[in-house]
Amino acid sequence: MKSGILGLLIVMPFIIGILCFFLRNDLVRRFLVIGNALALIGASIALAMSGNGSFTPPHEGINWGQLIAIGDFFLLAVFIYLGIVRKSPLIIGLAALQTAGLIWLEFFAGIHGETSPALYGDYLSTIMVLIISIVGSITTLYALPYMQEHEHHIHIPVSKQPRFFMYLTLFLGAMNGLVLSNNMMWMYFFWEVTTLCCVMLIRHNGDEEAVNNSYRALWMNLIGGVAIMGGLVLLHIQHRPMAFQELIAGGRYEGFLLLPIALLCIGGFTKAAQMPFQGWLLGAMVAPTPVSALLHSSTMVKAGVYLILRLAPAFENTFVTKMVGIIGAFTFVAAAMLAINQSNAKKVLAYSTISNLGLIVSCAGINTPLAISAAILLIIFHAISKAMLFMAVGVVEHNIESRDIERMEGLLSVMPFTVFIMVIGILSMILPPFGAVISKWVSLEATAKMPVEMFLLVMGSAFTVLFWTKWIGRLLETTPGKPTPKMEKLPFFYVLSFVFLAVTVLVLSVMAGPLAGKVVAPAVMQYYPAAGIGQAQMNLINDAGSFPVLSIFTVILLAVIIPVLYLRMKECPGSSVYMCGENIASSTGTAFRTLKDSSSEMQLSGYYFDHFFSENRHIPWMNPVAVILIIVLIGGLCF
Amino acid sequence: MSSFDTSNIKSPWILHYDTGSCNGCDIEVLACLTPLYDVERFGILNVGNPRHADILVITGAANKRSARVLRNLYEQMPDPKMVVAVGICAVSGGVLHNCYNVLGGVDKVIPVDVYVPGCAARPEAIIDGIVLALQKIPEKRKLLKSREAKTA
Amino acid sequence: MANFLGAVIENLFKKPATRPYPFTKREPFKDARGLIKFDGDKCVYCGACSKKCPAAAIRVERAEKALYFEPFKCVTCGFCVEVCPKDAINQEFEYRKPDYSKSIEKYGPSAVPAPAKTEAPPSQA
Amino acid sequence: MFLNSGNTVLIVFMAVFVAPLIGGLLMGIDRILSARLQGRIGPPILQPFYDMMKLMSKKPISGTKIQIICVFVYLVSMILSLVLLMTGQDLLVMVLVLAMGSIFFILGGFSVKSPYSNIGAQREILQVLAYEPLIIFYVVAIYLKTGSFMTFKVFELKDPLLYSMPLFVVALIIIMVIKLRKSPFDLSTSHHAHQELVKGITTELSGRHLAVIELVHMYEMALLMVLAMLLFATNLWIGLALGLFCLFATIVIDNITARLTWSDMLRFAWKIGVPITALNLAVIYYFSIIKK
Amino acid sequence: MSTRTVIPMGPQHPVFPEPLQLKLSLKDEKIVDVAPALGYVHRGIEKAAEKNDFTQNVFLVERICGICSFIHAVCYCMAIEDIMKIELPPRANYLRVIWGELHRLHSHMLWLGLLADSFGFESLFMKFWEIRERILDILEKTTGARVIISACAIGGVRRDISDEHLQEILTVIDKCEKELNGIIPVVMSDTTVKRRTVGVGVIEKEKAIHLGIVGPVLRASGIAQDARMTGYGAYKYLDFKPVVEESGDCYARAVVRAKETYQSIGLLRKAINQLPSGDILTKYKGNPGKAAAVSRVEQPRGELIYYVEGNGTKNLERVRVRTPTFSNVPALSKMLPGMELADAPVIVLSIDPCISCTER
Amino acid sequence: MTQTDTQPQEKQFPVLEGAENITIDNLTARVKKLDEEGYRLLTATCLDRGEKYEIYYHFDKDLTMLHLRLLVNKEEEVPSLSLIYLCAFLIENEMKELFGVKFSGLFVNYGGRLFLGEDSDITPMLKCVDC
Repeated sequence: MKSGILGLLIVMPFIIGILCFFLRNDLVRRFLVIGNALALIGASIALAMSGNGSFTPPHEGINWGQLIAIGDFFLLAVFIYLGIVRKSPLIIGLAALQTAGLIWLEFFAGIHGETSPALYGDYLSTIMVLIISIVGSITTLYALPYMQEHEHHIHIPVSKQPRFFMYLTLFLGAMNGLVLSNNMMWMYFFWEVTTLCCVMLIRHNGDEEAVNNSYRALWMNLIGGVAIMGGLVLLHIQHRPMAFQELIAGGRYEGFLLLPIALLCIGGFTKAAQMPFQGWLLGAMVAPTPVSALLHSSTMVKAGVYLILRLAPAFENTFVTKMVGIIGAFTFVAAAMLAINQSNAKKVLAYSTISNLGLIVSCAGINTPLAISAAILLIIFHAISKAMLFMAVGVVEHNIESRDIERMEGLLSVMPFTVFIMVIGILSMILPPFGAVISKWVSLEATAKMPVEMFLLVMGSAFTVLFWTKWIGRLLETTPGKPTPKMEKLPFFYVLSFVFLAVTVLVLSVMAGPLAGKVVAPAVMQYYPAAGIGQAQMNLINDAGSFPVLSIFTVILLAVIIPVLYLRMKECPGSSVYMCGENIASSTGTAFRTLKDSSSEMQLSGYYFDHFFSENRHIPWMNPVAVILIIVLIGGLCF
Repeated sequence: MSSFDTSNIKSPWILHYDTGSCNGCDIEVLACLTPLYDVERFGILNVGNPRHADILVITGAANKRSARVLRNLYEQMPDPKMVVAVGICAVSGGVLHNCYNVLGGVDKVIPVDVYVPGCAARPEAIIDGIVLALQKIPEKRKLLKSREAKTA
Repeated sequence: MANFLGAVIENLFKKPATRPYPFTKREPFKDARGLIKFDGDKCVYCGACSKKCPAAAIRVERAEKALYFEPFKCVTCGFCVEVCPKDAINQEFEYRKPDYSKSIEKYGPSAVPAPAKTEAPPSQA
Repeated sequence: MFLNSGNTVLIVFMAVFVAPLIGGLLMGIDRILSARLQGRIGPPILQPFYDMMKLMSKKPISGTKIQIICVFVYLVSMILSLVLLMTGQDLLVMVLVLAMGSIFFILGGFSVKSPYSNIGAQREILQVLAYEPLIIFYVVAIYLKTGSFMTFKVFELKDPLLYSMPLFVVALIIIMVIKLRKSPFDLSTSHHAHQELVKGITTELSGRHLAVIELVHMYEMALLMVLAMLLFATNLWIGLALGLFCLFATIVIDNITARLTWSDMLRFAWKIGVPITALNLAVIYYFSIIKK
Repeated sequence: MSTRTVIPMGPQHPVFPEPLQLKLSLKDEKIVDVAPALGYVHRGIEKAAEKNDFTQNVFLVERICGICSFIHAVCYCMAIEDIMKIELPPRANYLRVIWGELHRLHSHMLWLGLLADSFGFESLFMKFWEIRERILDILEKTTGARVIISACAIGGVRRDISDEHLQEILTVIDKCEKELNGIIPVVMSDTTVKRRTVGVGVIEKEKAIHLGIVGPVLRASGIAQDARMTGYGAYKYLDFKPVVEESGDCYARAVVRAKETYQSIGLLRKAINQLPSGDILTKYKGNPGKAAAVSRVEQPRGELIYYVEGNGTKNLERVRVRTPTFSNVPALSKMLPGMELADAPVIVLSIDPCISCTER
Repeated sequence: MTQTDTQPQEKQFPVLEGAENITIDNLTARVKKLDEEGYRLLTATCLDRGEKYEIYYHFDKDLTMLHLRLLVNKEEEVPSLSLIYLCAFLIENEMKELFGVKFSGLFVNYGGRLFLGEDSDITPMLKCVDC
């Protein structure tokens, strides 16, 4: 039974991916992707039902460890090949370094992945699998109509969809493998698979920018790979187990013994695009939207935070935990600050992702049961909301041919449904009683005793509100007196994914109490003495406070429904807006008379605070600070 | 009088617009707000936004450009609304009667409820004028209601 | 900031400067230029005032022995008082009160009680 | 829990119905006091109620439907946060709900394509940005003293919070200046004629929709009073006096300063407000965490 | 798609007592471009002055601007007197100076109040206007009207000021001076006020002449130009120097005007002390002949120029009025760009705009 | 109205005392020179002289006024001074609007819609023949 489920979760996507590549038929591919999605969702739910436990794949004549090792070498060879093509000594060097480490481990140190159990599905892994399989599958479904439109838009002669869907499904399998691995060598393999998939997906469009950005993603992630390889080598040198469960159970470590764990965390930082590694994720937005949706919500970046969160019990109350907390909090503020100056919707989303990942990392660094709960809640809610937002932006981009937030002005009257979804997505990031804010509440309560992190968190939250609100403001802007817009026509899979995600985020938010009590709390209690979080009736409670989710939800719902009904009964007379008395009746309704009695169209735009928040002004100090923080992290352990 | 009527009388918010006056009446309207006359005693605020205003206080003889603005402002005021023409220019054009760009009196553009004479109209006269306008409000509200009942 | 703090606190404990206008009215100043009154009996209907009025508020019908005065056109400059050869025009100290409508006053020899409000449209002088 | 105690219904009733009356009266006092500081007599004390009644009776010329919905949500979240505060619930949740109200208010301003409403909304976000950290620090300071985010714990303390958080009185005054939109930070909208943005964020609201905003202001006033009272929870009368003192200080500041720009506001809130509160927070932190 | 905001500011805008439209292009809140639109107050008074009897015109030109009405009348009368070669009695000259300076005094206080209002300093606005009311009262006592005093006539003045009233003027200006001493420092040294005025809307000395600015704005840019120094009326007997500031920003303009209120008070004292007795009006006969005259005086806002040409009839051939604001408006397009939206009201008010003057 | 009406037009109009005559051709050069000497442009006055416009340019330096008198046919274009004195653009726009004077090289052109609206009569300041 279990092996079947795990097979479905990890191996099946690989097979279906390869099938997608070779069976170049639209209908077949469609069938395969839908089947894959259904199977993944089913398997992940089945996994969740079956409870946690370890699993080592049966030998049955296959040496899985060797297979993984071969895979590793193959991947590294691919990276070196890419480096040679690019003529980039950096990439070649980084890949070579890893190869050297791997050769040493495989041939000289003599470990062959015998650590057992190789796979271990605890609560945290199960939650991750659920997110990856459900949100990720929904993204693949969304990609079906999207890629059709996309290829129509960019006019390419031969469809590259087979390749695209291969990597997309591979990605899901690799992610599932990554979060389920107990054996670190296995984890390393899946880690590199996600890197490869990510790089290939970023360069999908094949234009110069895409290729450049894919190489940037490659070398940045290879740094993470090197850090992980370094960590593994060190672990081996220190004669310590190369399995997560044993490492965590091994008790507290001090000083030099923490170094491998710190290196693994740095690997996590690169994947989670923490500063100074944020560049690759920003560059990744050149890829088609489903890729962004996937990278930012359920896969790739989540691998990074997962790794840190997984290791968190191992570095509780140490120097590492302090630094991880600060690095995360710093990223949280810095990315939120940079997002303010962006008008490119995808870039705003990217910075917001970086920022949120920073918060999750920071929570992992705070490393109290409550903070870990906050981190897990955030991973869940962020995945759903972000996927929704990216998908909506993708649809909008196809419709208005732009990702510029300024171009989305008044979009409500053109694409009411998509905008509605987008607004729900954004509100779910910033407003109570939605999940992301509940998580933020938990994290704030968790940090209350940590002044530095708390300060950074408060500032970051304020910036977050600023850039999101600005964005919704642009979307909702309407001219009074215009008739109520009709819903736009969208492909079935779009509507399906939108509605599914929107309903999920709503339901999970309402159910935040049970979610925290029944799902998150056990995951925390597995490694910590207490859950830190609980539920009373439908409310979320912790030691310090309580969040009356249901009552707030009810009241807010009423506050929306009552005026809606009132407005339905009473049609409000539309009229022109106030423009100092010089408004004129025009087709747009927003023109005013000005000099020479001519009419001039009023223009409104959001604020971008070039002077305060521009990248040019802040990146030059933010990146060095982040590098210094990481150096301090390593240095503090070495000396 | 209903309590709504009372509140309408006790809280008149004014919007001042100059349609081409010499400034004399404008500064007298402003002077009404200052400590010596302090019309806030009667709840009067100068709101500067037609959407919030109850009483439109107009100074100046209305030329063609400002007539257009005046119409817009008047339309953007919510009912019941009152118009007070302050100063001889706004009442009838006065000394500007033979200027080529003057329409001569605000009542050529929008209906005026109270005429406040004077060149420039004294703050006392302006207060008197607003009080006169307020006295007319219950009547206006009644008229408005009956009109609404008819259209419904 | 401190500069003004004293001033506002002083204001707080001082009697407000406000004149309680509609409740207590100030006596108008002597020689204030207020509303214009005509004396229909003294007037010889020469039309001097009408010619000099900068606001064209006075119309004199010599034949009719009538003087039409539009108080809502009058700018109370007092020029008519200056030019009147017979001292038939009197400027009072009180200002003219606001009204719902623009009235016209007609003056004539005392046979006609003056001032009388008429609705006769003024000729476009 | 605290909610189930017998007088909860009474407290909720107070929060929903009595609080706006008190808030309105305070607004009336505010206006009279402002007038007196300017050497005027000022309006009757019930003026805010007259204003609201009048606005209720007027025929609204609406902006957009979304704005009206937003205004209602603003009202409801303001009431909700007051209820949360007065029933002794989680302070941080209260702050988040309060922020939600402000965000909806801002969205309302954005939702109508009108120049001044839009710029007012942009500035309102900046105002939220300026005071939000201060409120959260206030809440965190209370947490450090009581060990809980629940408001009712404040009432279980022996010593009033004021003794250990004196600098937060300054923070409260800054919050009040910004929240009540008083000079020097009356940037987004102002009750009196506004010189830059006409009526800023409320420009397009009229009639009863504007009355809702007035009502929100009344609740807001009451909420700020209750927040101030927390500083002296052992004797609520002294707490109230403290709140009134803050209000008075706010009004005086309103009358002795010119309006500054939004960048000045951010600078002031972050370079003066935040360090002051952070200093107080650090002292509390030292004594309550490190020393123990 | 530009990320610019293009909005109208005015004609109806609470900060402008008079209608004027600025079409502002903003980036965030920074003004990048500005286009002033006029014409909301244009009446055509120059043409009406050709249609009127030249004696009626005294009342007409007064109503070009209600704040400095008397000074308009003085300038017009000076031009007519020049054409008709009328010599004024000395007392009339002094009385013109007294009323003129009273006008300057109330106008400057009004302006200081409006400036305070433009940056939202409500109580300061109230205070200035409270003091200003004293001047209006004394104007009403001496001439019979508060704002448009109609005291000037061709050949002199229409009313005399009694000794009793002269004494009252002295006591009133003493009182005003005392009260101003309390609040002028607020304008000059208050932190928040300086924050809003220093370095805002700068016009450098070199640019000043080409931008054509006049009056206090010009003096604030470091050029000592005051038409009163030509010595018209009784100014030649009153020794004084123009107030000059160097920095050319809104703060300098405020300081110039603040100092000028004191200067006016000083001039009033001197004029009242030196006031000769005698006639107040020179009688004249006939109509202005075929001649042209240019007269100029200093208004509170700057120099005012009249060109009057007679044609031998009671009507005039041409009356041309060049008002100070008309000269100052072009400078707005140089002052505003680069400033914040919040500075726009302050900058516009810093030139003390009198749109009714500008457009006539 | 009076007996002067019958006399030929040219000689009828008075000339401002001390005004310096100038033509279209040397206007710009003269004004440039004045600018170098530090004169301020006060204003310009336009008069309708039947067939011609008479334009006075008033300058000032140290409280001494200097007037330039320009007589120009109504069809002729007058060079704009707005490139020498920026402030001239408003004065010239006003003349253009109220009198119909044609200017070349106007810095900011309000197109005859500075003061008057689109529904107003044009050039209202010209002496009208019928009235």
